[in-house]
Formats: sequence, structure tokens, C-alpha cells
Amino acid sequence: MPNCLRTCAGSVSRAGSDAMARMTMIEAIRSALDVSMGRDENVVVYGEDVGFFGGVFRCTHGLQQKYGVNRCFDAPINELGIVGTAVGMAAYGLRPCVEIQFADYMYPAYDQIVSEAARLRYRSAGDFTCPLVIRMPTGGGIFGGQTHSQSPEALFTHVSGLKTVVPSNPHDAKGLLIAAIEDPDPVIFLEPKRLYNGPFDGHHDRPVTPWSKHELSEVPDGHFALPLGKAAIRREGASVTIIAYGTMVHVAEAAAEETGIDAEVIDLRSLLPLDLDTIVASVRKTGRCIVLHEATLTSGFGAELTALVQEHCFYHLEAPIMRVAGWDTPYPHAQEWAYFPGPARVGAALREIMESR
Amino acid sequence: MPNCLRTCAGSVSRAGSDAMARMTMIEAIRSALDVSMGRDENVVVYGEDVGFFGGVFRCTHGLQQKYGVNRCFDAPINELGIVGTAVGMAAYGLRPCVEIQFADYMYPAYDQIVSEAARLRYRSAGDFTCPLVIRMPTGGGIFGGQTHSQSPEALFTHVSGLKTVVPSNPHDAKGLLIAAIEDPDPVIFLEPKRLYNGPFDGHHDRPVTPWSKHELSEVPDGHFALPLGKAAIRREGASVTIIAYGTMVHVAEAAAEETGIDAEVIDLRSLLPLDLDTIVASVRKTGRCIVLHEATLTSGFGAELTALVQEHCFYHLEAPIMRVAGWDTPYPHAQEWAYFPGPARVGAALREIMESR
Amino acid sequence: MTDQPLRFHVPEPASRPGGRPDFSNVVIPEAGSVRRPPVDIDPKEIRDLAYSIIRVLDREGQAVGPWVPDLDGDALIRGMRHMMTLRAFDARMQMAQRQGKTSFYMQHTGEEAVSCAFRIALGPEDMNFPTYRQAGLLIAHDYPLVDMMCQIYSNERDPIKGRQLPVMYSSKAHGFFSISGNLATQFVQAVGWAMASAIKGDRRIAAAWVGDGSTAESDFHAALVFASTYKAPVVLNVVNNQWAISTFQGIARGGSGTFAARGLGFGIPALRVDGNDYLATYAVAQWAIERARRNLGPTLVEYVTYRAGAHSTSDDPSAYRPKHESEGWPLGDPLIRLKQHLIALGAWTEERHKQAEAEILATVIAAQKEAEGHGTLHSGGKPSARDIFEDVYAELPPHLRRQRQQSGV
Amino acid sequence: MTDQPLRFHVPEPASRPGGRPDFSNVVIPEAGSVRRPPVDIDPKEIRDLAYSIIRVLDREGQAVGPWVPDLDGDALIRGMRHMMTLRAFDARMQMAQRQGKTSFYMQHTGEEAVSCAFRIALGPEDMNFPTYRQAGLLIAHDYPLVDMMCQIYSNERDPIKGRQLPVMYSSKAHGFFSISGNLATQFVQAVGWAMASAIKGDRRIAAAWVGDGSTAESDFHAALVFASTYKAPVVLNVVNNQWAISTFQGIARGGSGTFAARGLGFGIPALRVDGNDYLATYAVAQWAIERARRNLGPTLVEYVTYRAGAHSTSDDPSAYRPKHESEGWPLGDPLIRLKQHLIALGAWTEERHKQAEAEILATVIAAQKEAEGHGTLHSGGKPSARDIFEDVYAELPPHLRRQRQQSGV
Ligand SMILES: Cc1ncc(C[n+]2csc(CCOP(=O)(O)OP(=O)(O)O)c2C)c(N)n1
Ligand SMILES: Cc1ncc(C[n+]2csc(CCOP(=O)(O)OP(=O)(O)O)c2C)c(N)n1
Ligand SMILES: [Mg+2]
Ligand SMILES: [Mg+2]
Repeated sequence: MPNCLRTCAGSVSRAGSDAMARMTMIEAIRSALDVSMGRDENVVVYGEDVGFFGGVFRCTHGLQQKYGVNRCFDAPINELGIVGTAVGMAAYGLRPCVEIQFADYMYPAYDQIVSEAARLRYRSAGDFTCPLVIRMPTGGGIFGGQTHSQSPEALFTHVSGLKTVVPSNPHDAKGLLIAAIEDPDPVIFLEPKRLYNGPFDGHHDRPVTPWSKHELSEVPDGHFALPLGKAAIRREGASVTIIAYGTMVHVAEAAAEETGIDAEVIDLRSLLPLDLDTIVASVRKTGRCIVLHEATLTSGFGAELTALVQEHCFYHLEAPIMRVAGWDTPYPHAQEWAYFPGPARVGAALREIMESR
Repeated sequence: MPNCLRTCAGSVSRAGSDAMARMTMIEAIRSALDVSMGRDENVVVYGEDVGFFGGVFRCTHGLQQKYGVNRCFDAPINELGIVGTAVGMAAYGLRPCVEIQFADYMYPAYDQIVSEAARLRYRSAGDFTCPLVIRMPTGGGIFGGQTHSQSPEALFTHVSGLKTVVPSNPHDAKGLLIAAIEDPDPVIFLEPKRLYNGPFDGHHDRPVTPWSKHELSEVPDGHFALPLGKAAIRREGASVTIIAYGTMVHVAEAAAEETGIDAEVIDLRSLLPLDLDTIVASVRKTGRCIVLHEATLTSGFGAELTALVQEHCFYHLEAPIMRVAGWDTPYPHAQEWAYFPGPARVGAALREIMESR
Repeated sequence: MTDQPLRFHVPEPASRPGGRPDFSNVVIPEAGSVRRPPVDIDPKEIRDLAYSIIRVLDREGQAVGPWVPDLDGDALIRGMRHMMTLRAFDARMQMAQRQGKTSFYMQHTGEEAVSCAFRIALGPEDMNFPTYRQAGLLIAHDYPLVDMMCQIYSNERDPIKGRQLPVMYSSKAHGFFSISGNLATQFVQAVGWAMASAIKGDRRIAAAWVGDGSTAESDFHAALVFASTYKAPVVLNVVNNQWAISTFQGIARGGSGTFAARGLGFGIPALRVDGNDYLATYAVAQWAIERARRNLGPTLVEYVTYRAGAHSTSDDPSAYRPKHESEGWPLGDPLIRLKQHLIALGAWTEERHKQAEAEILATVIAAQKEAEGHGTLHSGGKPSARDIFEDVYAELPPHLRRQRQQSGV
Repeated sequence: MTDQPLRFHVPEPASRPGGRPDFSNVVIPEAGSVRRPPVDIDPKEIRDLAYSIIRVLDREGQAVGPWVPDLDGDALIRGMRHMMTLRAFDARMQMAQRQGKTSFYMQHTGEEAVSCAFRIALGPEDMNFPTYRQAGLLIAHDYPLVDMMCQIYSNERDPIKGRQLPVMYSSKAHGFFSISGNLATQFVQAVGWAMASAIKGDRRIAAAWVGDGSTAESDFHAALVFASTYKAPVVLNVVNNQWAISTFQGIARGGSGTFAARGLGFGIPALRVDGNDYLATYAVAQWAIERARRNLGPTLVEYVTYRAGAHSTSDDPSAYRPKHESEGWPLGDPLIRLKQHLIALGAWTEERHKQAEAEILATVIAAQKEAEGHGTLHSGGKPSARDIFEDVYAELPPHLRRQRQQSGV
């Protein structure tokens, strides 16, 4: 097990081979789908361009060839229809794992997600259920402009009945995706696309490092599931807690290294259910807290984290909790790096919070 | 001007008659539409059942008869189409004010709201604009079950480019709706349906009081606009600040009366833009803060308010900010009054926060 | 080019309050006059059927033409009783709402044949994705009236624990998918369910339901797209009862003439049927169900009927349509028409009808009494407040455990 | 009933990489063979046109049949130059992207006739709601190439301040609505814009644009519903270029045979036209535009064409279709076909063509040079970082003022 997973990893459930392999995030996701489809013939995978071609990010590459057109196929460009049919399939007893090509295109499906998938168990008192996974690439950093860069996680965490997961590395991506597919309820699985091919610390002007150099690219070959709702501490520290997920975990680590501030970095992995215990223990220890995300600030998930931290750690806080997030504007194209909450902004926040009081 | 509007009301702009009339919230909304349609022939009103019949809540009653079928008409049951055509109309130069029959049914229109209305000015650098108002009845308290009770305001406040307004009384409803229609940008106008016919303090088991008994039912007859982004202090107090909007303003007032706790009650009126100054001044004065809303707790707008208050008032806070909100479940039917955050829950929070530290 | 300014066009119903009912625009072919093609016909060959109306019962109550179904007298009497039960049920529940025993109710008056006949044509393993106006699917499948009423009363025996508005039933065992409340959302879910059955190589088919007004929704289009592309084994039912609350069907339908025509643009065979004719409805349902079962793909069926009552207990139709419009409806009343047919067949008499009516009323009243024994919305047995927190997820997550604790239940 | 298990059906294209291009399923009528009805014909009378293809240029480059438009040699030469400009523009911008001067580009190769011809048929006050593959609408309306390039480079002169992905142009003055990036959303906005024009009693009409794949989206349905109901003065254009990234058109189209057929279910007249035939495209556009202008309501037009290039600079089609599929496309290349016609007319020669080509290339290169003088994505003049915060609202609200301050710009 890689060193940086040592805390709060929860009990990893694993069946089959214990062999490990180096994977990119894309490979890890594909492996999770492959393993899940191999174990359970009720797992079906579809979405725009995911069939013959294998997805615009190639996450489903080879699955149609391996499992047949009945199990992995192309869908019409209608996100409502993709999720709506998946709700019906899930109610039938399948375990659909559908792809929305970019998170920015999930809005047409939002009604089916919120009003249908999320509430089916509740409104039928468990008579019908909806074990459904909706994967979608999320986040910026690829010069994708306003419609290929969004981070809509807060639009899911506000919805009772959904679980929302965001991996930050290949190891977690596989373990969490398998857990999501095996979960009895609908799970939103957000894939930070800037991490697909390598860890990204926010320094867009430096050479990209491949995943193979990162210890969390070591991924079990076979089946393994990471429990939803367990955070990981990526970096231990005593002075300030940084709560992050997805791409921002790597940004946080970079900022901590660069400022030399003894920051503890929590990778939430799952936003809902949330590992509040890990958060609270850390902030009570450090007395300071910074919340990070790429999504726009106002009503972002950072607001919820801030509210919870102040509620549960009020008497331990030495300074106001700070939020570093995307500005409250649409995601711009040319100005991407002035917009992206990179290590400079996080570093400045670290310095500022350490000066408080 | 009614007494309880004395603070932060902002400059009220008014043209025409200064005569006042007693109105219900429905009448006030209808009056705002009437005045706006009368002054500006670019104002058009449509939605499901809003034409001949005048809307299921009768807010548009008589407008088709008065202004003709070109200005007020029935729409097909397609919320996407209602908002999507309105975006096109607004770009043309009209000022559409459309109705979504219940806020619970806005999800099909969400893509058009978020990806289109909210971003048109930005992505065209002001070449095209979208002066559009989307009215929708919101909130619970009418035994409406999961699809007639929701409060989705946080799904709008997270979206850059939108303004979100929630009136709590007839006076404000008229002034804010006229301002919304005259605003150059898209405004989400949420109408707490439990307030349509009378102020509601959360005591569902007591007789309903009509608006005519409430001083804020006194509404100017003609044109008047209340600025968006100015809160009102409904009740002055020294011990604790309650931040609320819509129905919860009345619940907060009731809880303050009943507990005898000297609470200051802020009615936000507009969530975005937000009158942070009024909030901060109040909390710095009282040192304690409770945030209220009907919407589900997690990632609700209360999280944002909490995050802002702790950021701006950290050194003045004597106790953790408390949130009282809907439970994180779909809105139930039979258990409505165990679900609704009524005066008992707010009163308990008041007592608890006063005991802190 | 032209110098004429453009004009805006808003469709208007033929008549409004104060006016005389006018259905002159509803073109009604003779009973028996529309051909019955084989189920495996090329959809191209039957495009005209989307613009006609398949009818079996003629004015004299005789069953005529190629669509006469193979239902014997007993089966028809059963159908009669289902419709009568639904009507009696409606009357009692409407009254119960007026008495304050529940918050809301929605009647079926005039549309009873559609769901009652369809259910008989469907198999026990199949699944309906209904709207709120197809309780006949439950009644004709012997779902207990008491359970329906307990749902309506949101009482301690409500199978869905008081969570939903009255009439939003759910019963997997009875092939009745949980009703959403958001219009049309389930239309596309039915297609997904049917796709799942095909993916698994099973034999079960799905039936989707939507109202005339709700065909305007996006989910309707999504359903047609997916059903057409994957040839899903699903019957796509549109119940055209002429009204969507206060909005006449012309607003949703626009220039197409019929709702069945929507299917043509997708290569989906589309039939239009007299929805007040139990026999025709059954026959058309059977035809569409057979197509699905034989893997021939989806069929779109438009049931031409009329919502004789108010939209719901919150509605008063006299504000937007002539008070006696329903009396002018040219397809009559489904109960009267089947009764007339049964009498013509010699399988039924006025007397037996009265008897049955009394018997059914007694049954419904007995069920009501039993249901009320378990409570009504505002008194007696209630679902637990703890139920608020259950079934949001399979397992209670920590934040909901905290909230439940806080709520003190 | 049957004992056969159901089978799942997923449509497949005729050919995949390694296979031979196969367009045997594209039925192509003779040029000149499809009738031209009057614009005020009852839509019912021309349902068959949704299943045919209107063509004007025959194999010899002669313009034949009732749809030959009244375009003289000069007008056609102008059309030729528009298409050549678009193709040269594409080539330069594609290369600029490969050189790292911008992040992204999308070509029109093979589809130039559609937008270039349509723009000529439209009036100057009308409004297009385009997708990302209709730059011909700008070029044929003399929008400055430099402005287009500045947008592509996201540089200091970008009219939309670097905010959008390359090719997401916006120009109200040129009747070109801001492109969204979310597919199909603007299709219904076009209907709203057209409704507004009718409400005001103006004379302006709208043109909506969508790709074959994107017709599956809900906004397409909403547009048809609203256009049909309110008889909006709008032309609803579907550009069927056979592919939606890697997905062949059969997935979006399902069993309907054509995309034009979608209109039939709404009573909207639908025409199908050879999109690689400049003359036919112009003629059909003109017909549809006249209908809108004369208040006869919407028309749906399907342009049958082929996306000869990659979807975008992020795409490699050899992974999902035969490498030389485009060579097998039976409707040829729009530029070659118009050139052949001009030569047949005696209005053009190979020589003049070469000359024009060189001239146009020089113009495009000059524009490029000028644009690059204002910067490219990664070097030179840039939009200001302050622009991030502008235009979110008409006025900067307090929270954005705080954020801008914090950002230090
Ligand atoms: C998405 C959505 N929009 C609006 C409504 C409100 N609403 C409830 S019923 C109804 C009319 C539906 O008419 P129709 O589809 O014809 O069905 P009918 O009531 O006639 O059976 C409307 C607009 C809703 N429930 N869901
Ligand atoms: C709502 C939405 N879903 C998905 C996408 C991703 N996407 C961009 S282009 C495209 C294919 C569109 O194909 P088509 O409509 O045929 O247009 P073409 O590219 O062929 O011109 C897809 C799926 C998107 N931009 N928006
Ligand atoms: Mg109806
Ligand atoms: Mg295409």
C-alpha cells in the first residue's frame, strides 16, 4: 500500500489477484469498469462515443470489443435520455455505469438525476431502487473554456439521495469506482480530467510529470473497492489543515511544499458521505483550516465544509477558515491561469492564515 | 412606509401614484406584472396555464384579457422550452417574465438557465444580453409532497451570472419583481407559496392570519422598485442575529417573540447580490448568528451565509454559527410538520446559542 | 419577400366558458372502418393510422370490424366491474378529500377504459410507468383497494410511508412503477427498463404513460429517440384527454393534428384509438404489446378520450372551459358504452348493473372503512417521523444519523 | 405471445476501419427530379419530401429541374469564393492550432456549401443561431477574417475578450448569435427569437442550426413543439454530416430513415436537400425563408452532407471509420461541384480558379498576419485578466468587486 494512503484509508475490500500495476487515471478507470463488467453481467456501460471508439478520453476503450455491444454501446446525444434510461435499467436490476462526456453537459440530465435517480428509493419506500453510476470528467486546466472546465459537485451534494465521489489519483479512482458500481444507490463519479494522464500540481508552466512517477499510480490489478466516505490524509502537518479533493489535492501539496508551512492535506475522496471525523480531528489539531476547490466560490462545496468546520471546531479555531476557489464567473479560456486557483493563490492563503491572530 | 422596513431598505424608486393598497402576495405579484406590462410593451408573460386561466396560483389572472394574447399566453408543458424561448426573446430585446409552475419543475430548464441565460452576456462580451425573469413558487407548508415543496435557491446562487430574489411579503414582492423585470440580467424570482395568501409563522396548527392584518401588505398602487441586494431588518435585537428569507422570516420573528430572546431578524430579500454589509454589521453587534432556511441543509444557501459570516465576523463570534434548515431528505408528505423547520426548532436553536460559552 | 409584418399565433380552443361545447374539429371515423394490419408490418405502410381513430363499438353497442378483440362475456364483465370500481373509488376518495381526510385527489372520470383495458392485455411480469391518472392499472390487476386508500390517507399502513402526495402509488409486485410527480420523466425510464429486459434476453416488456400536455416535455422526445434507436420492447402510451389543467391540447400538439403523429418522425408505428371504447383500447393495446413481445420494437398509441372531471381537487374547470363541455364529447362515456355492449350481447342487464354497482360501492366503502381504521392524514395512525430519514439511502449515512438524532424522533 | 427471448438492438454503421466505405444505404435521386411545391402548400401534401433529396446540379455540372435558383454567374462566383475562403481559412487555422498558436480548432471540410449558401438567402436583419460548424455564415456576410482569427487566438483584439473556446464566435451585427458549446441549446432560442419578432410585428426571421447527432437533444424537441404551436417564423436547419464525433448518424436517427422526418410529427414541412450542392442548398433555404417571412411558419431542412475532416483538432477519425470513407461519399465535394458548374456555364475556368485560390490564400494569410500581430493564445497581446470579472453582470456586484481585488488584477 503506498505510503501516502496510510491514514483513514478505511478497510479496503479486495478479491482476486493482489498483483499491482502502474496505471494512469484513465487506465485505472478502465480497469475498474473491466473488473466490474467481468464480475457482474448486470454492469452495462454506455454514453456518447463510449462504444466502438471507447470514449473521447478513452476510458471505455476496448470494453465493447471485450464484452459485446449489449454491454457497452454508443448513446444518442441526449444526456437526459442516457440517465433516464439508466434509471429504468437500474430499476430493472442492472447496474448501469453511464458516462456524461463532460460534466458541463450534465445539466440536461439534472432533472433525471435529482427528481428521479436520487428519490426513487425514498418515494417507493425501497420498493424500487437505483444502483446507478454517472461518470463525468470535471474541472479545468486544459484550456477547455466554459463548457469543458466546470466543477459542478455542489449541485450534487445539495441533493439528498446522491453520493458524490471525486478521486485524485489512479489508485483511488479504481477503488472508488468499483465501490460506486457496487453501491446500492446512485453515485456521481467526478473525474478530474486534468489528472487523467498525470498528477497536476497547478504549475501549468512546468513540464508534466507522468503518473508512473507517482506512488498512487500503483493499483491492484484485480478487484478492490475503497469505501465511500473515508478521506485520506495525503500529507501530515501540524499548523494548518487544507481540505481538498481531485486536482486541488496536488495543488495543496505543492503549495505546502513551496511555502514550507507545515500543512496537513486531507483528500476527501467522497464529498457525500463525508468523512467529518477526519476533518474535525485534523482541524482540532491544527487550529487553522483552508478549504480548496476549483468550482466557483459562492455556494460551492467549500461553503458546506466551512460551515461544518466552524460548527464542529469553533473553539479550536485560531483564525477564520479560508476558502480558495474559482472566481464567481464563467470559466474563461485565455485567462485560464489567472482563473485557476493554483499554488500561488493557495500559498498566499497559507501565509495569510498563519499570520492571523 | 411601514415601520419594519425602516432599515436598509435602500432607495425605493417610484413613479406614478403614491396611493397604497392592501394586497396579498398574489395580488402584489399580479400588480407588479400589470404595472410592468403597462409601462413597457416589451414585457411578455407566459408559462403553463398562465394565459386564459391566469395561473394555478392566479398570479397572472386577467393579464391576457388586459394585454392580449401576444403579451400573455399559455405555454406547452416544457420548462426547457419556456426558458429557452425566453432566452431568445430576451436576446431579441423583449423582457420576458416567465412562470415555472412550481420550483420543483425547474430542473428541465436548468441547462437553459445555467448554460445559457446566465452566461450569454459573458460569453458574447456584452454583444447579447438576457434580461429575463423566471418566477417560481417555492417552499413547503402546503402538504404538497416532494414535488410541490422544494426550495432550490442554492442551485441558483452557485451559478455566476444569475441573481436570486426571495420576497417575504406583498410590499417587497411587488417592489422586487418590478426591479427584477427592469434588471438587465437574468433574475430568478422565488415566491414562497405558503405566503401567497397570508404571513405564515410556522404554526400550522393555529388559524391563518390574512395579509390584510400585516403592515407589509400595504403596497404602493403604481410603479415602485426595490433595489436588488438590499436586506431589511425586520426586527431589531442585540443578542443574536437570525438571517432568513421568504417564509422563514416570519418563523424567525415568531421564534424570537416566543423565546423572548432579543434576536435581530434580517430578511435578505435578495440572496445574490447579497447585502453582506447589513449581515456583518448585525453579527458584529450581536456576536451570535443563526442561519435559517427551508431548503435541505447540506450545501444549502445557509452554508454560504455561514462561511461568509465566520470569515467576516470571526473575531466577534461568541458561539458557533448555527444552521436550522430542512433535513437532508426529500420533502415528505405526511410528516410535513416534523420536517418543516418551524418555530420550535428555531426557538430551540435560539436557546442553545444563547447558552454557548 | 413581403411587406406584411409578422403576426404571432397562439392556438385557442374551440370554446371557452359561456360558449357552447364544440368538438366539430374531432373527426371520428365509423366504428370498424379502420384496417388492422399485421403486427410485423413495415411502419411506413401504416402512417395513415396515426391520423385516424380505431373504434370497435358502434352507436348501437355492437362490436364491429377487424379490431374486435377475443374477449368473451365474462372477460368483458370483469372489465365492466374494474371500471365501475375505479369510478366508485374516485367518488369516495374525492369525497374523502373534501371531508379533509387527505390533502389531494385526482379522478379518472371518463378515462376509465384506458388503464383498465390496457392492464388486461399486459402480462403479469411486465412493468407500467404510469402517470397519476392510471389507477385502473392497479384495480384491474387486483391490487388491494385498502392499500391504495392507505396511500391516499398517508396513514400508518401507507405502503410508501406517507412520503408521497396521494395517488402517487408504487407497487413493483403489481407492475406499477413509483409515480414521480414530475411529468413525463418516467416515459424514458420505461424505455430504459425495456432495454434492460432486451439486454438480459428476458421476455418482459414495459409500458410508458404520458398525458397529452406532457408530450411536450423533453423526456418524451428522449424516449422516442432511445426507443427508436434500440428498438426497445415498450408500448408508448399517450392519453389525450383534451386538457392539461387549463390548457387545451392544441398548445402541446401544435400543427401536427394528432399526438400519434409524433411517432412517425422516428419510424415508430403509431396508432390512434377511441379511448372510451373498452374493446378498441384492449385490441390496440394487445397489438402494440405483441409487437414489443415479438421484438418488433416500440409502438406509440394515442388514446383519444376526455377528462370529464376537474384536473384535481385543486382545480375548477368551469373557469376555462364550457361548464357542460363533457356532455358534448362525441365519444361518450366508457362505462355506458361497455354496458350497452354487454346488454346488446345479452351478457348483462340494467338490473345486474345496478346490483353490481351496489355491490362494488359496498366493497369500496368497506375498504375505506378498513383504511380509515389505520388513520387519515390528520387523525389516527400515522407513519413514523423516523421514516423521514429512512430510504434516502440503503444505509443511514452519518450526517442523516446526526440529523435524526437532532430531530428527536 | 412468443417464446423467443428479446434481443437488444444497437445500430451499426455500414463500415468500420479496415472495411470499405459503403454508402449503399444513401438513396440519391436524380438531380432535378424532386418537385418544387408553392411555399404556402399544406404541409400534409409534401410529407414525401422529407424522405427524398432535392438536388439541382447533375453529374455534368448542369443545373436542372424546378429548384434551379435565380443566381447569376456573378452571384455564383461570389459563392465559390466564399467557400474557397472558408476552406483556406480552415487550413490555416488548423495549421495554427498544430503550431500551438491556439488550443483548438474545428474545420468545415465538405460542408462549406451549407452555411455559405444559406447566408446569401437570408436577409441582413435576420439572426442565425449557429453551431460551431457554420463559419460560412460569417464569411459569406463579410465578417472580417481578422476578427474571426483574433477570436481563435484569444488575443487582445478578440471581440469576446478571450473568454470562449476558439470558433465560438459572436456577432450581433452580422446576425450570428453567440455560440454556446452546449449542443442544441440554441435551437430553441432561435424559436424564441422568431416568436419575439412576430410578437413585435417585425419582419425579421431566425435560423436555427443543429448537427445530426445533436437532434437527439431535448432542445431540438422543445424547438419543434414551440415552433409548431406558435407558427414561429424560423428555419430549422439540421446539418446531417453523417457523424457525431465517432458516432454514426444511425444512433441519433434510429428508425426514421431521415432527420427531416422529425418535422412531420409536428406538422412542420420538412425538406431534404443535397448539402454539397450550392444551388440546391440556396434554393431550399430561400423556399424556407420565404415561408417564414410570409408568416407561414417554420420549415425543417435537412442538409445531407459529409464531414470529410476530423470532428476537431482533438479527434482522429481513422479510429472509427474507414480511412478513405470520404472519398466514397456519393455527393462529392461542394467546391468541385460548383466549380464544375461555373465552368460548364462558361463563367469560370480552371485558370481563374487557380488565380482565385492564390488570391484568397494571400488574403487569408494577410489576415492571419494581422491577427497574430495582436497575439496568439500563448504569446503576444492578451485580453486582460480583469476581463475575467466583467460582463458576468451589467454591473460588477460587491462580491465580484471583492474577488477582483483579491485576484490582484
Ligand atoms: C415537469 C412538470 N411540470 C409541470 C407540472 C405541473 N402539472 C401537473 S399536471 C399538469 C398537466 C398535465 O396534463 P396532461 O399531461 O395532459 O395530463 P392529464 O392531467 O390531462 O392527465 C401540469 C402542468 C408537473 N407536475 N411537472
Ligand atoms: C450537451 C452536450 N453534450 C455533448 C457535447 C460533446 N460534443 C461536442 S460535439 C459532439 C458531436 C456533435 O455531433 P453533430 O451534432 O452531428 O455535429 P457535428 O460535429 O457533426 O457538426 C459532442 C457529443 C456537447 N458539446 N454538448
Ligand atoms: Mg391531458
Ligand atoms: Mg454530425
